[in-house]
Formats: sequence, C-alpha cells, structure tokens
Amino acid sequence: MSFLKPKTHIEKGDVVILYLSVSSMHAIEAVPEIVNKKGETIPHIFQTNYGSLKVENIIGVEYGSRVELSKGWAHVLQPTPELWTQTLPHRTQIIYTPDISMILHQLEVRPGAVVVESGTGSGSLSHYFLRALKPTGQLHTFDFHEARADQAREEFRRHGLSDFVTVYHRDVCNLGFTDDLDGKADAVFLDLPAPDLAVPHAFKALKLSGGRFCSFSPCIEQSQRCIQELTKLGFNEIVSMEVLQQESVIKTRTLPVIDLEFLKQPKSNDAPTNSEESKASKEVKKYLTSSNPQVLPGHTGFLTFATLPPNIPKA
Amino acid sequence: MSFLKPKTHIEKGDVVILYLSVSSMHAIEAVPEIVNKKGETIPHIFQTNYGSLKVENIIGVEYGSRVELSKGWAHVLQPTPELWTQTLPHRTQIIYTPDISMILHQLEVRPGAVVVESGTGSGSLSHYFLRALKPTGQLHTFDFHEARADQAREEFRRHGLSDFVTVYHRDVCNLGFTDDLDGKADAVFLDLPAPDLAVPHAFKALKLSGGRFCSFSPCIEQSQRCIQELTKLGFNEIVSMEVLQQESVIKTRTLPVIDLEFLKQPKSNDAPTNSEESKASKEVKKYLTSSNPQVLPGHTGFLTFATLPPNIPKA
Amino acid sequence: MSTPSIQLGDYIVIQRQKYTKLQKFGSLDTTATLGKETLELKSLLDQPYGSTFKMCVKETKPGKRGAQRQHALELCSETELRSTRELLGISSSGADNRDICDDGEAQALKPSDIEQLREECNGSSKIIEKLVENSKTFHARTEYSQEKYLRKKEKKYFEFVQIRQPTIRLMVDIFYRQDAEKIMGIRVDTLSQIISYSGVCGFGSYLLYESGTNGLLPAAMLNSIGAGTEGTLVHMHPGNVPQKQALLALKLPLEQQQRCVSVNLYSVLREFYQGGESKESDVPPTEPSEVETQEAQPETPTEEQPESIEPSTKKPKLDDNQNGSKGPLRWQLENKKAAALMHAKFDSLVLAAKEHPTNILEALLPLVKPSRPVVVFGTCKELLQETYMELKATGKVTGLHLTSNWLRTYQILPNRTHPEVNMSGNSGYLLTGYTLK
Amino acid sequence: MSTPSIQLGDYIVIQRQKYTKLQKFGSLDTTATLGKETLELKSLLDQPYGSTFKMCVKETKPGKRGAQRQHALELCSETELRSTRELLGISSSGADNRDICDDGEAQALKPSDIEQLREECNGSSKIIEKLVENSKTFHARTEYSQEKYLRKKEKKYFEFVQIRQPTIRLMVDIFYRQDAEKIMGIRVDTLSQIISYSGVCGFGSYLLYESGTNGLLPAAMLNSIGAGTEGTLVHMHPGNVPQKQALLALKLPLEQQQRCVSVNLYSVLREFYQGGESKESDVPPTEPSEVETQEAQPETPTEEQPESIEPSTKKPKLDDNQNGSKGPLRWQLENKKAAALMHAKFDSLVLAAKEHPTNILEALLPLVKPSRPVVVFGTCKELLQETYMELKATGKVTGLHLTSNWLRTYQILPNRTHPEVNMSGNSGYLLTGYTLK
Repeated sequence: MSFLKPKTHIEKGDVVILYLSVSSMHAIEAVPEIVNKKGETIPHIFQTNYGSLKVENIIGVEYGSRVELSKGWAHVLQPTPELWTQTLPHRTQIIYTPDISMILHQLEVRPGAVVVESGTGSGSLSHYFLRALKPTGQLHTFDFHEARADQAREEFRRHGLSDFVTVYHRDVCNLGFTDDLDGKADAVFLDLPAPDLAVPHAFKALKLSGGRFCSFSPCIEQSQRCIQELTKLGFNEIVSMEVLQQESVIKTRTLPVIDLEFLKQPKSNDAPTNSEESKASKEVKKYLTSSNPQVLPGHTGFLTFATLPPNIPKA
Repeated sequence: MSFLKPKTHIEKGDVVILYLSVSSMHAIEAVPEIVNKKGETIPHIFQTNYGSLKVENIIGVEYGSRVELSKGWAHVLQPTPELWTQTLPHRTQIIYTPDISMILHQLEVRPGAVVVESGTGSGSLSHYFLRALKPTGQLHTFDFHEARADQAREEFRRHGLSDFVTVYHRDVCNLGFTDDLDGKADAVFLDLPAPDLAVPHAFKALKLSGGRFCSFSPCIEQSQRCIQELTKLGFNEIVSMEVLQQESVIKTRTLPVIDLEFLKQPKSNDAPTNSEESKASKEVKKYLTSSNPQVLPGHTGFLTFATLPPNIPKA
Repeated sequence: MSTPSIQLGDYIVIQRQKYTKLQKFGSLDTTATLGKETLELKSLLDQPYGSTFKMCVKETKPGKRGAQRQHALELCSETELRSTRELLGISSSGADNRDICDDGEAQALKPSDIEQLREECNGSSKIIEKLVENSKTFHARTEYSQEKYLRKKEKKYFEFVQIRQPTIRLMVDIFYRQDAEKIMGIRVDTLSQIISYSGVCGFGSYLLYESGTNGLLPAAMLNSIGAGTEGTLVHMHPGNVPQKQALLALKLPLEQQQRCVSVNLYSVLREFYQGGESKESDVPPTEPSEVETQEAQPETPTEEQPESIEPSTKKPKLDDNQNGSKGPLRWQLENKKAAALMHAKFDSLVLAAKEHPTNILEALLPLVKPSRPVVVFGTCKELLQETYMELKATGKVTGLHLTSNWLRTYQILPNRTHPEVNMSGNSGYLLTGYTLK
Repeated sequence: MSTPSIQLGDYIVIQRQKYTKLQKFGSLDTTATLGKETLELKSLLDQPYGSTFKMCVKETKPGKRGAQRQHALELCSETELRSTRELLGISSSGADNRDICDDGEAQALKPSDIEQLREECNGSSKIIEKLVENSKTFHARTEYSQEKYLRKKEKKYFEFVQIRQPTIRLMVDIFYRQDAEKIMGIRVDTLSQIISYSGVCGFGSYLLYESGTNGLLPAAMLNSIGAGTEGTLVHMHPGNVPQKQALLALKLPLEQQQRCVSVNLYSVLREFYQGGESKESDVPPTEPSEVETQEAQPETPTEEQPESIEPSTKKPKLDDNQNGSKGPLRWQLENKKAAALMHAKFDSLVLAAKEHPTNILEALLPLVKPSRPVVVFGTCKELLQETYMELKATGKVTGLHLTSNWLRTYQILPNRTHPEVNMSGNSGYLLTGYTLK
C-alpha cells in the first residue's frame, strides 16, 4: 500500500526499497512470513550482498531509517515510481524516468486526467501515470499478453492503486480500446510495435474537446508510419524527439605538476639535483571534476507527440 | 600559394586570414592593387568592423603578426583548411571540421592516397583532402555544376594546389567517374542527394586491392538506400554515425552566498540588523565554469562508411 | 465538459504558425504585438479557446523598421485553413538545382512592390502567388526547394492566429524561447524531470525555493498537485513579492491557488524560528522594513515581470495589501500558514537558486521528512559537484545523482527524415537524492 | 600494387566477426587467445592480408571457466562464408511474442550436451542447427527475435577469423575498446580532430608531447606525415623509453620511421638549453642517472606495454642500446637531432599530458613558430578551462576553442533503424588555437 501517498512508517504489506548503494537496491514486501517452494510458511529472510535481513524487524520502522543486515547495513525507503523502475526485474523492455517525465509533461497529465496506455508491459510507466492522475483521474491500461495483464492488475492492488486503474487484456491494434472509452480520454500513450494500427483507435478514444497523443518507438520507421496516420486523421502539433540523460560521475583528480625550469640551468655536481627533481615532481594539484560514465544510453526511443484539436468530427 | 606548406612570411598573392576575433575573420588576397567595378586599378583597401587595412602593407610581414587597422588591429594568419572553411562565403552547404576529420580518418587518407570526391561544392572539403594526400597523392573531384567546378579549379590554382587535384564537370550519378579512374582510387567520398546511384561507380573506381567508401547524407533515407546498394555490391564493415561537436563557453561566474543562520536569533533593536543582512548578502563565491552555447549544431549529416574488400571481381 | 471560452482578465496564448506568445487579455482595448503586426483582441471575448482568427489589416503606419500594421481579428472556419500549397496548385519542379544561379536577382518584384501588394491583397496566399509568379527560378527549383521557399514566404505572410488556453507545456516553450534566463534556463526536459524526481502529486506537502522563474516552477508543481486534492505547496522566494505570472495564467480554481503559499525566504524563516514570540495580532514592527531592505539588495533577484507580457507589474503587490491595514497583513498570514507546514515537515524539497545553494540547503533540508526526494537545479556544474560532495559528506541524503540531458527534435517527413539541424545546448543540471533519518 | 603478405615480426589484426585484436606474429610458434579459444598462427605465414581462416579444433583442455580449445587455422574461400541463416533455411516465425513464456526452460539441451556438440560438430552452423531444433520457442518467435537469437549464437560459435594489416583506424578501435585509459581516453573522433587541428601533413616539422598512448599519437601523426615526404616529428615523452607499439605495428618504411625522433622531455630540454656545452662525443655523465630517476618517479607514467599484446616489453630498450657502447648512445643522438629541430622551431604543437599542462606549455610554446596550431588534449574539463584562461592571459595564442564531441553510431536496417542503444560517454576535450608573434 506504500504507493498511494507519502507515509512515515513501514506497515505490514508495504513494498519497501532496501537501499544498499547507488547500484544495488531491492524492492521487498514487508511481510514477516512467506511461503516457500515446499508450501511451508517460513520467516521472511531477505538475502543481500551485505548479509541477510529479517524482514519482520522493519515493520513499524520509520522510512528513511538505517537497518542492520547480518554483515552490514542498508536504508529503507518508501518506493517511488523512480525507485520502483530501478528495482524492477526486467519483465519487458522498460522506459526510464527521463523519457517518462517528458511523456507526462507532453501529455499534460495531472490529477483528474483520464489516460489510456498500451501496452501495460511491466507496469513501470503505469505507476508514473497513476502518481500523476490520482486521486481524481483514471488510467486504462491494455496489454495483449494475458499473464502480464493479470500480473499488473494484482500488483496495482497490492500497491493500493486499484481505485485509479483498469487493466485490460486486449489486442488494441485489432480491437481498439473498447467502445466504453470512446471520447473519454484526455491522453493516449502507445508503446507498440505497430503504433500506426492503433492511431485510429486513439483518435476515437480521445475527447471531442481534443487531447494529447504520444507514441514511443525504438525504430524511426515506426515513428514515420505513425506520423503518416496521425496527419491523415487531423492531429496537429506533431513533434518527434529523443531525450537522453547523462549521469555525471564526480571525482577528485590529482595531477602531478612538473617543473621544467630547472633544466635551463646546468646541474650542480652535488646530490641535490635528484632530490630537487623528485621534489618538483611531487607537487600536485587537485581538481573536483566529473565525467560521463564510459558507456551512456545512446538511444532509448523516439517520442512522437501530437494534439487532437477540439471538435474534429469522428465520423 | 599559401596552402601548399607552412611558410613564415606573407608573399604577394598569398591568401591571408585577417583574424579580428573568434567570430570575425576574413580571407583576403595579399595583392597591393585590385580592379574595381569600373575596370580601374585601385589600391587594395580591405574594410573591417575595426576600420580599413591597406593590404599592400601586409606583404612581407611575418604570419602571426599583429597589423594595424584604421580603427584597431588584427592578426594575420596563414590559412589552414579549418580557417578557410570558417571564412568561406557559403556557396553551398558545407561540411565542417568534426565531420571532415572523421571522413579523413575513416577513409585512411594519407600522403600518396588517390581520392575521388563528388561533389566538389565549395571546395572546402577538397582542401582537407589535399592537405592530407599531398605531395604524393591525387584528388579527383567532380561537380555537376559547371560554374562551381570552374571556380574550384581556379581557386586550387591560386592556392598552389593544382599539381595534386583534377576537377571534373560531370554528372557522376549518370556518367560515373570516367573510365580512366577505374580501379585507381584508394577512397571514394560522396556528398550527393542520391548517393545510391553513384555507389556502383564508386565500386568501379576503387582499387582491386580494396578501398574505403564514405557517403555524407543529411537524411536517413539516403543512408538507408546507400547501404542497400553497398550491401548488394559486397561492401562490408558498413557503419553509419554522426559526429557532433560541442563548444564550451568559458566564463567566471559569481554567486552570492546568503546567510540564513542569523534568522534563528531575535533581532536586536538597533540599526546593526540591516547592515548585518546586507553584509551577509554581499559575500560571493567565484566559479570558473563553462556551458554550451544556447544553440548547438543538432545535426549535420549521417556519415556512412564501408570497406570494399580486396579481390572482388568487378565483372 | 465543454471547451472554455476566452474571458477578460485571462492570460491567452496567441499562436501564429509555430510562433507562440503569452498575453494578458486585460481589457477590450488590449492589443498584442507580433513582430510588425499589432492585433486588436476585443473580438476574442467569449469565443471558445482553440479558435482560429484571421488578421485583417486596418491601418498601416510607418515604423522604425518598415511598416507597422494594425489588424482586427475575425473568427474563421477550418475550411479557410487549407494549405497555401494546395491553393496555389504548384506542379512543375526541377529535378535538382544545377541550373540555378543564385545571383540575388531571382525575384523580379522590388521590396516596395511587395509592400504595396501586402496592402492590396488581404490574404497571404495571394501575396505568395504573386511572388511565385515573379520569381525567375521557382519553377526550376526542386520540389524540396520549392517547399522550403513557400514555407519561408508563408511564415512571413501567414495571416491566421489561433488563441489557446495557457498550460505548463505551452508556457515553458514560450518562456524558454523568449528568454531562457528569465526561467533560470530550465528547459522542458529538465522541468519534466523536476516534477518526476520531486514526486509532487495530489497527496503530500511540498517545499520549493526558487529565485525567479516567472512563476513557472510553482505553477508546474501546483498543476501536479491538482484541483480538489489535499496536496500543498510552500513556495519560498528571495524577493519582495513572488513572481506569479505562470501561476496566474493557469487560471486554477481558488481552492487550488490557496494551497500554494508564497513567502519570502528570510521572513518565513524568522517566523519559523521565532514565530512563537510574536503572536498573531502582534505585528512585528521591523518586518516591513526588512522587506524594504531586501528589495534594495542588489544581489537577490527581484520580481520584475517582463514588461512586454505583463505591463501592470506592481499589481500583485496591491493585491497583497488589499486586506486593508486593520488585521494582520496578507504576507504575515501566509508566513504563519507556511510556518505551520514547515513544522509538520515536507514530502520533498525542490531548490532552484541563483544564490549559492549550500546555506539554503542547510536551512531547508531539516524541514524535509526522511525518505523523501530532494531536487536541486542549477546551471553551473562545478557548483553542483561541490554540493554533491557536501551532501555526501553529511550522510543525510542518499542515492545522489548529478544528471543533465540531451534533447533532440526530429524532422520526420517522407525521404527527408533527420534530427533538427539546431538543438538547444543547455539543459542545466539536476542533483537528486533521498533524505535519510 | 599487390596485396602485401603476412610476415614474421609483423603486428597483425585478428578479426572474428566484430571483435578485433592486435597481435604480434613474432614466431611460427606464436599463439593468439580469443576468449576461450587459442589459435596457432603458423599457417598465416606468406598468406595475403585480408584472408579468412577457419578455426579447426585440435585439442580441448579443461580451463578455469569452461573448456579451453586449441585451434589450427586453415585458409578458406569466400564461398564458405555464406550466412548461417541461409544454411539453416529458417522460415516459420510468429507474428509477435505474445505466446512466449520465458520460463528459462525453452532450451531442451543441457550445457553439457552443448559442450559435447561443440566437440563433435566442426562448424558453427551445425551447432546452431541443433540448438534451434531443440528450442521450444524458436519457431514461435518473431522474425526479428529469431535473428537476434541466431546472431547471439553465431557470435558464440562463429569459427572464422580474418587477418588484417594494422592501420590507425583499426588500432584506435582496438585500443579504445580494450582499455581506453591506455591511450589516455582518446576516442576516434578526438584523434581524427587532433590530426586536423594540428595541421600535420607531408610538409613541416611537428612537435608532440604525450605521456603514454601505446604509440598511437606518434603513429597517427607520422602516418599523416607520410612516406617519401619531407615532414618530421619530434615526439617527447616523460618515460625512460617511448611507447611505440602502434608505431611499430604500422610497419612504415625506414626513412619514414627515422623522421620520428622520440626523446625524453627532461633530457631533450636539457640538451636544448645546455647542449652547446656538452659536445657530441662528450657523454654527459649524469644523464643516465637522470633517466633512472625518472623511471623511479611514480607520478610520471611509464612505458608499460599491455602484457597481453606485447610480451617482450623491454625490447625497444635493448634496441636503443644496440649501437654498442663505443659511440654516443642512440638516445643522445636523438636528443641532438631533436634539439636541432627545436632550434629551427615547429609548425605545430600537440600536447596530451597526464601531468598538469601549464609548465609543459610554457616550456614548449616558445618552440612553435607564429601562426601555427596548438592542440591540447585532456580528459579533465576543469583543467582545460584553467589552461584556456592562462593562454588567453598571455596573449600568445588566439582563436582559442574548447570543444568535445558526441559520437553516435546507427543501426540502419530495413524497418529497424535507430541510433545504437549504447554510446561512448567521453570524447575528452580539445583546446585549440593559433600561436601569435
């Protein structure tokens, strides 16, 4: 239930982020016992690189606290869609915060908005939509993969978000977003291999007073076909973009400063020369600097946005 | 004649870069007299934002010197392809140093190389090819625009580069690179609206022992078609890339440091309070920092490179 | 839900092709300036947002840089908006541009001819038709080159404007394009990420310190807090009165507006630390002079509104005092409201300071609950590197990341797909993390 | 011009699909290691560069991480290189992946089965055929997903290698991929720009100081100076002997090699300033000890060659002394040659230092003629910002620019075109300008 609103203490059943380091964190369910493969109920012990955590012990603890592991410690954080996305086992290709932030902004999602999403996938993006539109809006999310739809539905329930989301198992390219949604959506988001096939359905789902559209596609040809379809149906403000986030790795660098002036003078024959050189060489300067990691995300996907203007007749 | 090799003093007839500032420089010809529109021979006076230069005065001057203008001063530099590109009146869309450097590197151009280029355009890239392949190589450059080919030929002559370049007025997409060049080229460079049409001609022009190929295209569809053609003809190591250079604008920034600690204590009723605050506010910290210019080049073109492997039969 | 209509007092977005502008529709006499064109706005009243209007020349005055034209606006239908290209029915085009000599004399019409045409023809398509007729090279150009030419001319002579309701999305584009410095260089991608990383939503209490973004940051956060929710925002600023333009432009319901408490940083911190001593009706005599003092401080940014957009700069100040002099002043009440929220602590902190952030962070971080996001925006990387090290050293914030972004827009057209030739160079930097207990 | 053939003593590039490696073909017994595969190189001798060889398993030894296989190489023809896909004749594919449950049990073959297959089947296509036969999900996958699977398997079991002649282009890719730090993080785009901005070509005299790039920088510059030209290069380094691997790998003509004079920075500056005193035959007794001293300095990078590539690390050192002890030592002659060029001054300066560049620039800038390019490479932006300010303050260099690059490669395939998902994050920085009189 820890996704609904900010809360201070861990309650039984909360999903909790066990934060070990920037590159190591886990989402765990705060339940004292779990059922093992043999069907036995056993105490919930979570294993990390820094030893084990008896999960029962974190119930009632304040979020943000430090908790002891058998071989170290970690912090317990309340999950946010950002942290959840980072801890997600990669069930499908997921979209990350920089693209998602742009999607929410461009789709103008705010409390009260009615958003249609396809596909649901891992539900990572759904969590962002839900944060932005609750408590007065509604998310309708579609996936053609039945197990995935079921899994997402169950997850939203456990996260306390059921009131604001409807999960559909449906092939939207062929069947559309159901007649019930005709003219109901403020925004439609597509992450499909053939977005152009779903554009006419998005057109139907958007309100008569107009709305916003987004399609996320890894390949440029998908965007090209999507834009052709959007243009045909009278969408405007069509723009395509990429957002790439760069992380800065911050470090202090120490550089030797070498002295070359002394070379202009003949050496004296005594020992001092060597010590003079090595002394000169030992001078250093420190710089607080940063650089990109060696490998950066070079491409996530093309984001295509469009507006359905108000009062376009829908045949 | 100032493009052939490094030289120390300005001679009559040299092209000279008159360098006023990072954003203001001019290429001028070091001749004491010019012919005006009326056909009269008059002294060569060059006008700049900092006043005029009597060009006769710079003949014999050492490159790198400061020269006086009527309302200021400037420096005279020996032209390089980089400076030349920056001072060029934009006769056609030109390619800049970051892309060009990659082109030269990937085409493995070095002294002795035989390079085929189409189109010649402004001759900007040709100057880089010539620097890299002279004095033992040869550039064959083609343009379908007759005036442009003539202009380039004349320019290479004045720049002292005639021995290393042949300029052709020819439609290479339809007519190819002439039979004389069959199997002669180490590298072929295309900057054409339909590069795929010229790929078979490039294939013919490259040596039987193999060679390198590059096509520069602003649009992705051109690269796509070019790559299809390259694949069909047996080219390998096909890669496409973009190079985008960012300039850093360096400046010192001064930030006010504000004191908020004093707010924890009740004010004394005397005047000092105000002076205390304004004193606190006047503390500043300086940072040497840099940022990109507000507008950066976001796209120049897609560079597609490929290798023609040795001993491919050219039937 | 019917489309809302344009009302007096509204901020409106005027769009002419890709150009957009934020304008206050203060009275029926209000005019808007688009380049050399002046538009009378009175006919907008009560028309639905999203409508398109035709610019009808009423008068041409000689101006400093060419003629200045005054236009009335006439509501027009969608059918009038067919593409200029179709109207002209251009067909013949050259295969490439080998035969074009650009000698600068391709256009037979002289500038004075064109100016005259402009007054005679009411409609850009007619003007462009004449230009095409008189161009020696148009029909020898490639189709691509023809389109480019037409687009350029269309842009210059296009006579339709659309009136739209301001949203955060439209405003950040306008502000960033017009003068990015006035919104501290916060680019659209960065703004969107500030909203994400801060976690601002319909639940919770949020703290923002910003030293001047035309109201964009508080507006974006309050927009995400939403109407009819329980979220609240304390908006701290260093000036005398807060910059609120974007906030006012959103025309939010009053209950929502009231959940944004805008307070002066110094003044509210004094209230927070010492508020217990000075009770509600007990107006501290030194406060007004303090506000004056701050106004006089050259280092702290002031609330200057761009004159071109909001001529009545000082209006919010008058509003502030409208309660009269009897009860506590409005800013005092706001300070008390804010101090109460500060004592209850916040669910995240967003900082966008023109000042050095260290001391501000030191003062505000203790007001944030544990396990909550902190987002610091800045344009100077070196400064945020330093802040990163300082925060890391305190151990009070974890998951620290310093990030920036690349944003590239694409031209996607049949056979002419490529990233746009120009891109914005600076996204600024975000330092993000989570507070610890 | 016929294709050159592979000779003993050559450096060769071994390519297996996209993986490339630089290897010295020192003797007929030389073996090369590609992951778990060991290749015997003797059959390469006298074969033309560009040839493809088949890896034929001779022996399999148990290794630390799975079996270690020893292969002989057999020259093979182009026809053997048909795509694995064609060989397998895969046709049926699913429309999308909705029916695939990735339960980790899609492959019926166990790892031990696969290992056995590997020893039995001499040919990757057979192994992949078996894997496909035993995959429960392969035929339900989309064509895209099938291709991805095949590519992955092909990569693992691909049994052909191509032998290529080293060029700067191939070597910078290998070095940057294997360990970018060993070439100071100089990426391909940056290297290409160092060559452009420095103006290095067949005419002129060039000065390079670098503190260790496996010989890549001097090799790239000497490559641009060319064979049979009049250009010269003075290559200064801080170590005992220069890193020359890339230079040796290019197998340049002797006359060209001799136009690169590699000298120790300290030692040559002493020669330059004080050379007049110590005449040719007059060996300064302190120099060798100085060299020793420098070798012991931990701050100055040493000439360590990566062991995996060049096992005989110390060989160049022996070469240095091969003149015998009678006449002046080779390094003394090189110092004299370099000092003469220093007195004549240079046509550009390239600096890629691990040390702080200020003092080095101060020592070397006076050796550059006016109106000549200066190029300073570095990976620390803050440092180059400082250097920029210092150079600007001297007024001795104009046209200063600090730049870095974005390099993105694209996957261009029908219906699957996009920028590559990963890109290299760091190009380093170039500070460029032109000297003034």
